[in-house]
Amino acid sequence: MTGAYWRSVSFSSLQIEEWGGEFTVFQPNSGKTHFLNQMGLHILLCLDRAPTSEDEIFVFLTDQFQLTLDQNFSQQTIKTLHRFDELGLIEKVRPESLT
Amino acid sequence: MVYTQGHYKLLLDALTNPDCLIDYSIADWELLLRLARKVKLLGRLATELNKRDFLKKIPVRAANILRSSLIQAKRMQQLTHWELNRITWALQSMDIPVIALKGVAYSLVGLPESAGRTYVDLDIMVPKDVLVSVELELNQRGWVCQKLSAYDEHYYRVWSHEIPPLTHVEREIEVDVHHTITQPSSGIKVNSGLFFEAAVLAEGTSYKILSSVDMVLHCAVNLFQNNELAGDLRDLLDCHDLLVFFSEKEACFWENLIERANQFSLGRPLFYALHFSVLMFKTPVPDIVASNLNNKPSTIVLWVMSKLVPVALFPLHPDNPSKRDRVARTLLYLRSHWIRMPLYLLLPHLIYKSYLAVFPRKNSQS
Amino acid sequence: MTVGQVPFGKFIALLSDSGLRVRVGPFNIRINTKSVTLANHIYRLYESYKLAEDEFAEFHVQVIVVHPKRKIFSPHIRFFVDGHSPFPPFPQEQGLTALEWGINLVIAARVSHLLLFHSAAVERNGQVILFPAWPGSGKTTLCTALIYRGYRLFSDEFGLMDPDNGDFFPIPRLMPLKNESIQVIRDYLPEAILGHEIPKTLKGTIAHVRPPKESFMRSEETAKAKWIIFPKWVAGSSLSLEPLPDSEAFLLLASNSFNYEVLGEVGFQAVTHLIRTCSCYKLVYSDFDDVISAMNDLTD
Amino acid sequence: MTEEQKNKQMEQREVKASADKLSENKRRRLIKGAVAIPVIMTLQSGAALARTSNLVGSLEEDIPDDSTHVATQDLGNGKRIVCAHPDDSEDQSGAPPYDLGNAPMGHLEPNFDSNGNALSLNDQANNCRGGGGLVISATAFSSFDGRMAGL
Repeated sequence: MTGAYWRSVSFSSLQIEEWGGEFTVFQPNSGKTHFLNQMGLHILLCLDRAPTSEDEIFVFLTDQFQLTLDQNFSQQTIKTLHRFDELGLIEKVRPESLT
Repeated sequence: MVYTQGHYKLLLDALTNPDCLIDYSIADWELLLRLARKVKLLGRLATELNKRDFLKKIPVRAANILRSSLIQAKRMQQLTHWELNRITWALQSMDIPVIALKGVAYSLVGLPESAGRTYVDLDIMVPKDVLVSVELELNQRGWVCQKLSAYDEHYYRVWSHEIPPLTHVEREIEVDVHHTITQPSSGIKVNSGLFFEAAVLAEGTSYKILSSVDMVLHCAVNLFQNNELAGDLRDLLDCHDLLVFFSEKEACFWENLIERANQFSLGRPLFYALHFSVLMFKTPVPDIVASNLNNKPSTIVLWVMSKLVPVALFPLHPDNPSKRDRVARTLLYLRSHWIRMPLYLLLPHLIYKSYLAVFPRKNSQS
Repeated sequence: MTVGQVPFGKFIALLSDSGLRVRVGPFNIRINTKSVTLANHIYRLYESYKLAEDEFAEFHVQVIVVHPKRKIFSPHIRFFVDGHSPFPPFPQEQGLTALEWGINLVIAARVSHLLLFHSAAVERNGQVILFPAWPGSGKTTLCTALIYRGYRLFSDEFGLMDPDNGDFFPIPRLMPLKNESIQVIRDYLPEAILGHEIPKTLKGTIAHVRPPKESFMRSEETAKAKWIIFPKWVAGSSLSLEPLPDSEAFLLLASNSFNYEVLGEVGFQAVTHLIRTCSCYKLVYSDFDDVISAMNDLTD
Repeated sequence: MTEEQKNKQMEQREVKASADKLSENKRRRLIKGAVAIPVIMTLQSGAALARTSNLVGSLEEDIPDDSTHVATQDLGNGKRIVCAHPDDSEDQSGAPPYDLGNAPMGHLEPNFDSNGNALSLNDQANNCRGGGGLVISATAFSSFDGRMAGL
C-alpha cells in the first residue's frame, strides 16, 4: 500500500515570494494568498515534478529535512495534502492514468 | 416614448451607441455613472470604452470609477468561476451532470460582452432526484445554508425552484442550486430532463452549460417570469447579447428557438424578451419569429406591459425619482407574484412580505 | 477656495439644494443635508476643505433627518449614498459621525483602482510612515500627536496607494477621537481644535479633530512609504520599537487592507513591493514625547 | 507559448532553484522549531471591510441597560448580552481581538447570578470580558449573524 497519488494543479501559474525561508503564494485561479513554510512549498515542488504517492512524499520530506518518519509526521502531512486538495493546489491522480 | 428622454436616454444611448460618450459633459458623466451603478452596468461601460481606447479621453474621475468597477467585476468573475471549480471538485464522486447557468455560463460560452459583466452569485442546475444528496454532499464539504426564517425556508423548498442559497464557510460567493428553470408554482410544467439531454460542454472546459436556445429561453423566463423587473435592464441586455451572439454563430438559431419555446410552452416570456429587446436595443430579430410563437399576450396585455416594463427596467433618477416610475415598479411586482403562484398562496406571501417591510426583523441579513 | 471662504448663507443653500462639493483627497464628494445643526458643525470643522464646485463628484451622499409620524418615536438620522442607505438609523445628535462613517464606507466599498489599507499615514521629509492598526490600537490619537509636531497628515483611516507606482495619496479629513483619547489630546495638545463631543455612538463618545490647514493646502502632494509601523498603546509601558519579520508584516498588512483581494495579482505584487522597500516595526508606547522623539530619530 | 508565459516559467524555475537550496541554518531552525511539519495558512482578507473601526470592534465602554448599540438576544426571559468568542484557528497576532474569524462561537450571558439576582447589561458585559469573550455591537452581530455557532 503506497497511499493515494497526488499531483500539483497549475503550479506554473502561482506567484511565489520568498521571505527568509517562508513563502507567500498567490494563486490566480482562486485569488487567494497562502502562506507556506519550506516544507509546505516542498510538497508543491515535489508534486509538480511528477505524480507522487503519499509514501513517496513522506520519504522525500523526511530525507530533505533530516527527520525520522513517524506516524505523527505522516498524519500531519496527509492533513496538509487534503488541505492543499481543498484549496485546489493539488489533486488526486486516478491510478489508471498513471501508466 | 418616455425612455427616449432625460436620464433614460442618457443611459440607453451610452449602452447602444458608446461612441457618443466622447461628447458627454461632466454633469452627464456624473449622472450616467450613478445610473449605471444601480443597474450593475458600470463594468460593461468600462469594457466598451476600453475597446475604443476611450478611457484616457474621458474625464479622469469618471475613468477611475469605471476602472474600479471593472476590477471589481473581474474579481467577481474570478470568484464565481472558482466556486464552480470547487463545486465540481466537491461533487465529482457523485458523477452527476452539473450545469452552470446565467453569468458564468455566458462567459463559458464565449459571449464577448461577458467580460465586463458583474456577477453576484453562482447558479447551477442539477437533476431534481439528486437535489437532496447534492445539498448533503455540499454541506459536508463546507457549504452552509444561511440562516433563514422558517417561512423563507418553506418558501424556498416547496414553492420555489431552488434550495436556499449555500455559501462556503471560507468564501463569500452564494451558490444557488436549481433543478429547473421555471417556478414549480407557476403552473408551467417543464420537463427538466430535456435541458440535461441537450446540455453541452463549454468549449475547452469540462463544465456543462445549456444549449444555445435553452440558454436564451432561461434568460427570458428568468426576466419575465421569475423577476420583478425593477432595475433589471442588465438582464434584458443579456438576452439581447445572447440573441445577437447565437444568431450570428448558428445557422438555424431562430427556427430552433421558436420550436423549443413552443415545445416548452414558453412562447410568452420569449415573446416579451424579443419584443422589449428589439424596442430598446434594436436587436435584429426576423419578423417570422414573433409570428410563429404560441401563447403570445393579447394586444391589450401587451399595451399595458409596454407602458410599464421600459420605465421599470431603468433605474430611478438618483436625485428626483418620479412617482410614475415607482407605480410601474409596484404594479410589476404584483404581476411577478401573480404569474408565479396560485392566488391562495400569493396573498399570504405578499402580506408576510409587506409585514416585514413595515417591521423589519432585527439582525436580518441585508 | 475653501469652505471657510463661503458665506454661511450660501453654504446652507448649497447643502440643502444642489449640494456642497468638497475635495476629499483624490476624490470629490457632494454632500446634501437639510439639517441646520449638522450644517453648523460642518461649517466650522470643514473650514479648510477645498471646494470642488462644477467638478465631477465621485460620491453623492445625503444625511436626512427623519421625523416619525408617531410622536413617541424621536427623530433620527439616516445616511444615504445614491439613494441607498447602508446603515441602520442613527440618533439625531449623531449626524456628523453618520456622515464621516458613511464616507469611509463608500470609499472602502467602491474604490478599487487604488489599494486601500486600513491605516493611518503621516509624512516627514518627503517619506510616509504607515500605521496600520486594528481598531482600538490608538492610531488616531498617535496620528493627532504627530501632526501637531511637524508631521504632515495623509490620513488617520486610509492608506491610499497607487499600485502601479507605489505613490500614496493624502486624504486629510476630520479625525475621530474616542472616549479617553479626547481628554488625553486636550491635555497634551491644548492648541488642537476639536469638534463637540458626541456621546453614545457605536464607538462610545466621539470628538473630531480638525486637521491643520497645511495638510489641506498640500493635499495633492503624493509621497512614497518608507516605514510600516504597527502601533499599540499600552498604559504605563516604556517605549519599544522592534523590527517585524517581513513575512509577518506581509500578512498583517494584506489582511488589514480593504480591497487587497479585490485587486488580485496586482494587490499581491503591490504589497510585496511595499514590504520589500519599507522597514517594518512593532511599536509599543504610552508616552507621546517618547514616541515622537523615536519617530523623529527614525525619519531624520 | 507566449512571451509572458515563458517569462513566468523562467521566474518560477528560479524560485524553485532557490527553494531547493536549503541552507543548513534554515534546516536546523525548522527542525528545532515546532514547525517540522508542512504548514499552509490562507489569508482571509475580506473581513477588513466589516472590521472598519466604525462597524465592528469590541465595545469597551459602560453599557447602560437601555443601550440599543450592544448585541443582545431575548429568548423570552429578559435581555442577554451576546458574548462572542473569536475562532481559535484564526491568528490574532497579539492584537486585541479584531476579527471573529470564520467560525466564531458565541453564547448568551446569564442575566441572573448564582444567587438569583438580576444582572444589568453592564454586569453581563463584564462577565463576558472576564471570560475572554468579546462584547460586540448590534451592527457587528448582524454582520456575523448566521455564522455564529453555538447560539
